[in-house]
Amino acid sequence: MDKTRDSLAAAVADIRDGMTVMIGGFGGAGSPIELIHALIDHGARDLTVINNNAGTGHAGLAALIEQGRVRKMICSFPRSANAEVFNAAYLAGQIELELVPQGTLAERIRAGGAGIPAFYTPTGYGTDLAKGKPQHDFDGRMYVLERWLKADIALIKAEEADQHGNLTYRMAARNFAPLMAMAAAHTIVQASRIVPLGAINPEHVITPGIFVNAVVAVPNPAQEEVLTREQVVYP
Amino acid sequence: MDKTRDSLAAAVADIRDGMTVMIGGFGGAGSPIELIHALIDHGARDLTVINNNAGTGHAGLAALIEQGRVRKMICSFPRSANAEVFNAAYLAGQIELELVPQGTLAERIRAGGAGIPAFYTPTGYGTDLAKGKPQHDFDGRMYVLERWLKADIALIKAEEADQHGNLTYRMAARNFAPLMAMAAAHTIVQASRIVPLGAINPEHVITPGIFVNAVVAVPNPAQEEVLTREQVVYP
Amino acid sequence: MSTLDTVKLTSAQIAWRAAQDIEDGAYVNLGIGFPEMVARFQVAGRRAIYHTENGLLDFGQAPAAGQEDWDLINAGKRAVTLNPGASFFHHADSFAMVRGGHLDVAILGAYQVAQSGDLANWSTGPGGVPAVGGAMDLVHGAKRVAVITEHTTKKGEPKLVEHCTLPLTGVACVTRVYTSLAVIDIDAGRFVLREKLAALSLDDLQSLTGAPLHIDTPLQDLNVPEL
Amino acid sequence: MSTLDTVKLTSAQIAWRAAQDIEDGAYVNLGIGFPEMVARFQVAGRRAIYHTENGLLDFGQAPAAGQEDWDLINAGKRAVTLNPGASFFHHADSFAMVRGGHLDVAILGAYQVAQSGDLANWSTGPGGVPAVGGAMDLVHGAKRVAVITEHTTKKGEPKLVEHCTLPLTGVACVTRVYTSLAVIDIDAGRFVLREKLAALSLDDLQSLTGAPLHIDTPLQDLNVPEL
Repeated sequence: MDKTRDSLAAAVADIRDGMTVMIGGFGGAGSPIELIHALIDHGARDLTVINNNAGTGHAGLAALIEQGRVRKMICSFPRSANAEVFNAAYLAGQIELELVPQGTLAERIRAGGAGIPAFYTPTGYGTDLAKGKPQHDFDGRMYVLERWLKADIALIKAEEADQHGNLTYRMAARNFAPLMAMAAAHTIVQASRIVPLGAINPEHVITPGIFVNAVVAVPNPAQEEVLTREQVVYP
Repeated sequence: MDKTRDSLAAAVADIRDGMTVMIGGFGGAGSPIELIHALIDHGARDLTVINNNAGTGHAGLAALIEQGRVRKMICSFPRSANAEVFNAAYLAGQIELELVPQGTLAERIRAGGAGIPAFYTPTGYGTDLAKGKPQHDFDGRMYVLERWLKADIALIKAEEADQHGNLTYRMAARNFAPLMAMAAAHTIVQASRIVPLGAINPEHVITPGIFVNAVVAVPNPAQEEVLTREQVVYP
Repeated sequence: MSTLDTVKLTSAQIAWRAAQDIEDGAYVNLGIGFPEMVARFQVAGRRAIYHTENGLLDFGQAPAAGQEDWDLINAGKRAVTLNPGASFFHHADSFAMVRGGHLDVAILGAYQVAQSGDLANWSTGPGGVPAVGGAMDLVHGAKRVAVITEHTTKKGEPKLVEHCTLPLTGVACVTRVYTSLAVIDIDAGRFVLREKLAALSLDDLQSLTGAPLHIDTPLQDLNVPEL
Repeated sequence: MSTLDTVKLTSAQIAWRAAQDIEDGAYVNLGIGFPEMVARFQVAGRRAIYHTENGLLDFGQAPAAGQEDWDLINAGKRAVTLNPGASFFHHADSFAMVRGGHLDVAILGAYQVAQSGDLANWSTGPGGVPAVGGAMDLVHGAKRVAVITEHTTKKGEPKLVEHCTLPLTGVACVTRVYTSLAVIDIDAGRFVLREKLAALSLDDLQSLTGAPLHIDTPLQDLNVPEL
């Protein structure tokens, strides 16, 4: 019943080629840099990656793309500042892109975690991003049917974790992480601090351990925004 | 921008006959007894009430029903121990009942708050409670289409509140309250403690103030389970 | 069958048997009433984490009488306590755990279980006040949905049947049934007998069961301690 | 129209004008880029609460240079600070606030706005790397969706049009447009002029607008301070 792992390498050991991997984070906040680098070292390829963005600079998710490991990105906003790696790969036809409105992306992931195979949303109705999707009138307004998103793996950056995988986050680094932890078959967490069972107030747990499979301590995690500004290149 | 109200009577003053009222709580935990009693005193009738249960004893929700104010209950489990008031009203044909599986009830309320007019769920498929509802096959499994639930009013019991309506709850008294606060046009909160703005850690806010319209202090709130055991009758 | 009452398992023994199949680290929901008894028999050295629909994970046993805090209850409205590692969450998150398939095991009571895995456990039909609670969600939630039940009704009628005649809770959802006489899996629309009381012949068991019992693997004795 | 550049509002002035319509206590989402400027001009004595898609309510101004915490950013990935009363939440809750109609106002930029209220602000068409972010959600979320924009493109083409020719962000969603020349409401599929710069004739304004301007109420001057 102890979900802690001794190393990043051990935590990502079961990721296989062709898997779908959700990666927490919005911009640099919440991006699990050390887990992504462990995944690069591990070598899995042909991955489908779900993240709000598509990485910046040359570390973290951008490095995973630069190493040619990502077949397809599902995201809402790949065209960030300093997203040259994704941009180049996309324009060269080396990576597939499924563009999803941000709120629909969040809700599809939540639906995946909550056992809701499909839901109607007003978002995207009448736009190119709703083309080919079923539409329905409810109470005189039109909605688009969206499907759940699930993943084989979620890589998550947390602030505190206990050995059962109960998690807290740090400020706006929370973003997609609680949803992805729900929607992945196997959720791997890097936590700045591993605390004793019971040390997290039950009222303050954001992700209950039921959604978490493996936890590894990364005491002073890198931050994507800082790495990008410092022009860090991985590996 | 100060959402605090001076009295329970002021907090419930705008509730009108015929409204739909969501009332937080699961069993006795989280039932906003003082707000319900203020609603009884206020006099609104012909209400549709959404709650997991249908009250126990002769105080709180049971008293509201006993006073003949509730036209219809939407709930998952009216037949609790000590639910004689609802049982009698129902068997006498004096109150309408829409029975909803508990998880579907929670999800329909969340959908109402999240702008999702309808969603598919496996729950209830093939049962009497899905009769007449659209069904759909996703990936070889059958699901039932369920509609959102919204309300005019939510009555919520919180532990801490600040003047912007940021809320925390007490243990399992949380249950439906955060969802109902989202799904009602006007959310009225009784809080055991009103604390200064900024006193609730932003990481620990459970219901952000955007979902709250009015807050009234009720320092030592009654608990339905205790009232029922003590055979308290209201009014 | 006059000896049935003397050989059949007590409720506690049925609960004990079900508890043996709960793995270390499992996330478990026990239905209201009889299934709650399973928690008493957690196997030594294993740590299961109990989920309750009303927004609480990892609750512990009941507090001493007089020590109840009625804001700390389970779905059966009984007072509980917290284990280290407990967490609170709202109802939508609680049923996301259920419907999203995050529970390892749900153990429920039953009026009837059909050989298809259909379960009827929420209504005995028209009349009275209906109530459903979380049962219809739970049967579509857990990775493994098990039932604990007397093998027959008080009148001696089979509870394991070809087709449920009572209103369904869920379709094709139950995978194992622990009864007062046997342990039976549901596989491909058939009741597959895994264990039965040694004191009971296969013919006797079949006569108390409303649909054919199949045997795929060497049949085990259902051995349960005195409790 | 050579004088247009001398009379038209600056970006700051457009933002100022939009800020005048934000009520005390309003929950507001400002789109990435130009709309973020509106927060600078909050009317004295009013307290708006700013929402950002990445899970933060009631953030404050940017920290001093060197004081940034990059885990505390807004949707534009700029470092922000917290006001007393702030809260964090995950992305599904954040877009529940949006989609569920809990925001009072969303103020967005635009490539084109049609008289129907259709908005195009996410894509200039095929080519390059597409990106949508939260724009398509925001246009269906807030009780009031406003646009701030130059009245024409840099080439002098109308941005207020009969029908959008660029890919849509949303259908019939915009209700008010604050431009460098005027304040225009969208009502029943028409542009309804509310305020215009006094230095500009109605004919000149119409010639810079791609669909008819209607006048329902006494026309006001668009008065904005030097900023």
